[in-house]
Amino acid sequence: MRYEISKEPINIQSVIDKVVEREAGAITTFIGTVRELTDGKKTLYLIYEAYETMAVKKLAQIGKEIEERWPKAKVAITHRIGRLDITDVAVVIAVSTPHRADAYEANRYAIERIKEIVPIWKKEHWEDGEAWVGNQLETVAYPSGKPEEGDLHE
Amino acid sequence: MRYEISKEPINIQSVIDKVVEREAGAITTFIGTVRELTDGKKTLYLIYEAYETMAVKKLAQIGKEIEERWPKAKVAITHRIGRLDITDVAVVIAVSTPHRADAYEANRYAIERIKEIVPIWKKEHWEDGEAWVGNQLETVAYPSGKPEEGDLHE
Amino acid sequence: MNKILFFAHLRDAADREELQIKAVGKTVAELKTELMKNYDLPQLETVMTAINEEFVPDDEIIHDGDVIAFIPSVSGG
Amino acid sequence: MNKILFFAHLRDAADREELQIKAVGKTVAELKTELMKNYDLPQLETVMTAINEEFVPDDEIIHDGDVIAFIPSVSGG
Repeated sequence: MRYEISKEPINIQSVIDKVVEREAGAITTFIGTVRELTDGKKTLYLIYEAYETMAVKKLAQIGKEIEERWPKAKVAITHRIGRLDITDVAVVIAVSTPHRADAYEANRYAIERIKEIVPIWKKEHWEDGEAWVGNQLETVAYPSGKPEEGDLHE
Repeated sequence: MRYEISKEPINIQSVIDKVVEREAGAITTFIGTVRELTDGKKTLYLIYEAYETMAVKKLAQIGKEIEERWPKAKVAITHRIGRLDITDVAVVIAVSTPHRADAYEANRYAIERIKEIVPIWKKEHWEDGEAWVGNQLETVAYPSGKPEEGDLHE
Repeated sequence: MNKILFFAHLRDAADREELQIKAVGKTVAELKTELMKNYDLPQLETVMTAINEEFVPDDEIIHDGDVIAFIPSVSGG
Repeated sequence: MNKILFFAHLRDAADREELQIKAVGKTVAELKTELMKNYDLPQLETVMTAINEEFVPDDEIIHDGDVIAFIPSVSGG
């Protein structure tokens, strides 16, 4: 199970362990944590929810895309859902490759794709309210019915 | 102690813990592991040695360079020395930043700089011999007496 | 019959997680129009849609038993 | 007096980790030439040098008590 949605805190080492390979010289991880301030506004906590079965499929698809683009790459991703407090770990992406440049690039690719195609949503809770994050006016059109690779956002 | 040379196996989580920040939304790690094959040749194990006191200073210098280039970045690096077997962890670099693009770039900068300025050497042991890795003919001249930032190698 | 799934702010707006309706033979676009007419939903035209957990374009035809999920802008990571 | 440190293949070649010699007033380049004459060492001209744990150029003058380390191509990471 290299792709998981978890209701429990993520054990980072166990995600890393899934990509250890005798042929790998480099492992990169990306750890997404809950940040206190976004655009100057103070977050109290977040709620993540997922369309769980589809989310696992889409994480696995991202892993497959990476293993096709970066031969010998090995990928594991766990995303947490439920309530997360400041500094809690929301997502861990581990990528191993024989050479380090690939490990950085492939890992970066994974987080960008997660933000495009994996059905997970977060609701921010502030002192004075709460809201689902994202483009709720849905003003970005996806003519093909799905996000394209070019639709990368920071 | 965010910069360490260790004779014991590295606890990855403890390196990550040093860079957790309420203002950080992203933590990247680079984990350098001992690869079995290099240029088709089978490694049995490696010995790393360091000029320990200077190595710690140079790791701290790299951290300072990063914190100047990427404001609000926080860095921790541990490099292991002694005998390492295949898949053992030689180095862990953890970088936290408010935004993820910086966390990847700053982390990559750290490993490239380690390979330039930190006095650590590895000796490869194969079935049929052993050798210190690197440019032992010392054919690369450093006119300023030290490596320049442009001298990046894969 | 078809199961329709709502998530995030769409679920809040629809005030339900799912719905059973007969959508067989319709396109996704036609289903969206119908749902907006019958429920207090925000604009669905540009919301992504998945059938049986795969993204589909708006002209996809719905078959019996298909599970249709509306996927608002995702915000994982 | 000055302490000279050797590492990696330089230590293997010199067959010792360190050396105490008087190098006060010499430049690093002069010290290198002298060491290559007196010990069975590989080319040192292009080897990096640190004095008191900071890299220095070859024209740096050595002071009393300075610790001079020759730093072969590093291979950490």
